[in-house]
Amino acid sequence: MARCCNSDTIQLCISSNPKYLKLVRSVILQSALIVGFSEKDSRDVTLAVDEAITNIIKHSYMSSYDKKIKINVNFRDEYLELVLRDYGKKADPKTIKSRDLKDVKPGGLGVFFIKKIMDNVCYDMSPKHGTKLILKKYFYKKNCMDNKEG
Amino acid sequence: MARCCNSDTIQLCISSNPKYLKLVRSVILQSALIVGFSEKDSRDVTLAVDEAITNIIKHSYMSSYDKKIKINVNFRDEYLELVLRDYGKKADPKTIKSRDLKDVKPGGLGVFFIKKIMDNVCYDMSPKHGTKLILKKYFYKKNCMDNKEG
Amino acid sequence: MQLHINKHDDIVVIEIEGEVDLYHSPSLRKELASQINHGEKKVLLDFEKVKYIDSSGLATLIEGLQKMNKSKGKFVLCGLNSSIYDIFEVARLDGVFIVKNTQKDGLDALK
Amino acid sequence: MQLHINKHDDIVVIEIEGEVDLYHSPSLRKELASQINHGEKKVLLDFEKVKYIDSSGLATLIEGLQKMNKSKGKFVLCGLNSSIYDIFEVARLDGVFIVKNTQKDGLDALK
Ligand SMILES: Nc1ncnc2c1ncn2[C@@H]1O[C@H](COP(=O)(O)OP(=O)(O)O)[C@@H](O)[C@H]1O
Ligand SMILES: Nc1ncnc2c1ncn2[C@@H]1O[C@H](COP(=O)(O)OP(=O)(O)O)[C@@H](O)[C@H]1O
Repeated sequence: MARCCNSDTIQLCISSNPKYLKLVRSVILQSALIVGFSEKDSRDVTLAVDEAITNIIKHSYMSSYDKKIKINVNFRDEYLELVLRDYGKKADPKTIKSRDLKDVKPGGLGVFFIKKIMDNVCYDMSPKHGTKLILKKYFYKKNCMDNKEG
Repeated sequence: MARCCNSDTIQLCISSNPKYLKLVRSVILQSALIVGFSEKDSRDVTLAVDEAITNIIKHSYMSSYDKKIKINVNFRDEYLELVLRDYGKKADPKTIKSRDLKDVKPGGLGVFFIKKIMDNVCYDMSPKHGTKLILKKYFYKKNCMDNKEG
Repeated sequence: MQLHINKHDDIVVIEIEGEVDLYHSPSLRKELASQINHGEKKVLLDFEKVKYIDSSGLATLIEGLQKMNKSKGKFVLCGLNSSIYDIFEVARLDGVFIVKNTQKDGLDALK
Repeated sequence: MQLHINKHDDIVVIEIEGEVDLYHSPSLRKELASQINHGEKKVLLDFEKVKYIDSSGLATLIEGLQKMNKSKGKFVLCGLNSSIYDIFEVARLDGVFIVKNTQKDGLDALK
């Protein structure tokens, strides 16, 4: 993988309107490609972020479309880090989980994709308002998936 | 043109590295399409912003790649507004002009494209540090091009 | 996302074009519900021109399938490109839906 | 951006793929300079797979053309799609370069 950059950051700030999802996806796809992920991995990371933003819109902001979402793309030496910040309702961490895949029903796949795709998923509830979701994907898989959560 | 949104803003912050140009272009293209510009107009606006960022990198930051560029995309009722903020060397406004098209030579076309494409181009030198470049493109052309500069 | 709807005898073919995400899935959901409520028993969804789908899109499809099963109809998908099919597979939905290669295969399966 | 370089007798064909902007034009500039310095007199630039060009790309081409003119060589472009051609036209460069439709037309013009 041809990586080209030192620690560097892109920031994107949007309102919680689903019409911006495509724009967010193109930023994330480009970022993943710039940093040297394959087309497939880049598409996967894009899906994970799309799912996370979708959840912020639906669950943190209960589908109100004029709230603020900040997205930081951090190019680190060993991984790509996406930090999604919202200022909405905090979730009970226990409720943030995917459904059993065998129990087919509409919904409940977003968290599944996020955890499946990303190497590290952390919902940081410590901010006074809202949540900071930190997603990491490593460039080279670690041997022992010691940083795999969920 | 199907416009869909009230006043709304997207913010993007990058470092002054040409490798991010493609990412910026995809944000601008999506924004112009979201707001209802045609494919052709959206491509044009994208070119104008690309040229403006290119100039910031080359002229304001003299090709150093780790400086900050802020891009605000403002969805207004009658126009799309792009505000590009840098913190580099201020230009003498008199030097910001395109070359005579008949005098063919490498360079000197960026400002030409920006002014050709956008309805309103304002280099605001009033900030203490750096420049604020404000670009506007109206959804419906005004009769008397009273807001056409340059 | 755009929906192009055609009828082949008693089969409703819905060609989806573009990206099926949280922004666009409501209009797909509405279309599916209206076809099923209208009494249609055979629906073919053609994914040939779908570039992207996320879990909102999948949820919409599962809802459509379950509605269709309730009304004893048949619901078939076709034309999924490999990256779209991947997503179905990862979510173990490849066995839940009837998935055919081409629109022709899809029509045959519904005849 | 990628450059694919082939030789057809004494004609160097450079197929450009991708986007020619400030990030990528330096490598095109380098390639053109090296071909011309190397003594090549006939260069065909194929734009078939170029999706985007900005003024840095145009500057690079003008530089190449002027270098080539100095060394009494010939510099031809081909395969520009309509949105790329638009940009040449707006900048009044359509008359400055020799522009052909297909690679074959370009080769013929250089023979
Ligand atoms: N950003 C969030 N804020 C609050 N709750 C969340 C958030 N993301 C996920 N959840 C919780 O996790 C559950 C599973 O999410 P998901 O797998 O995306 O399925 P769905 O959104 O379709 O219910 C949600 O139903 C919700 O309770
Ligand atoms: N952001 C900027 N800061 C300082 N000077 C600028 C800036 N943008 C343009 N200029 C001035 O305007 C001139 C014309 O710009 P342009 O048409 O883009 O051509 P080029 O960059 O190839 O010289 C530049 O040479 C420069 O002197």
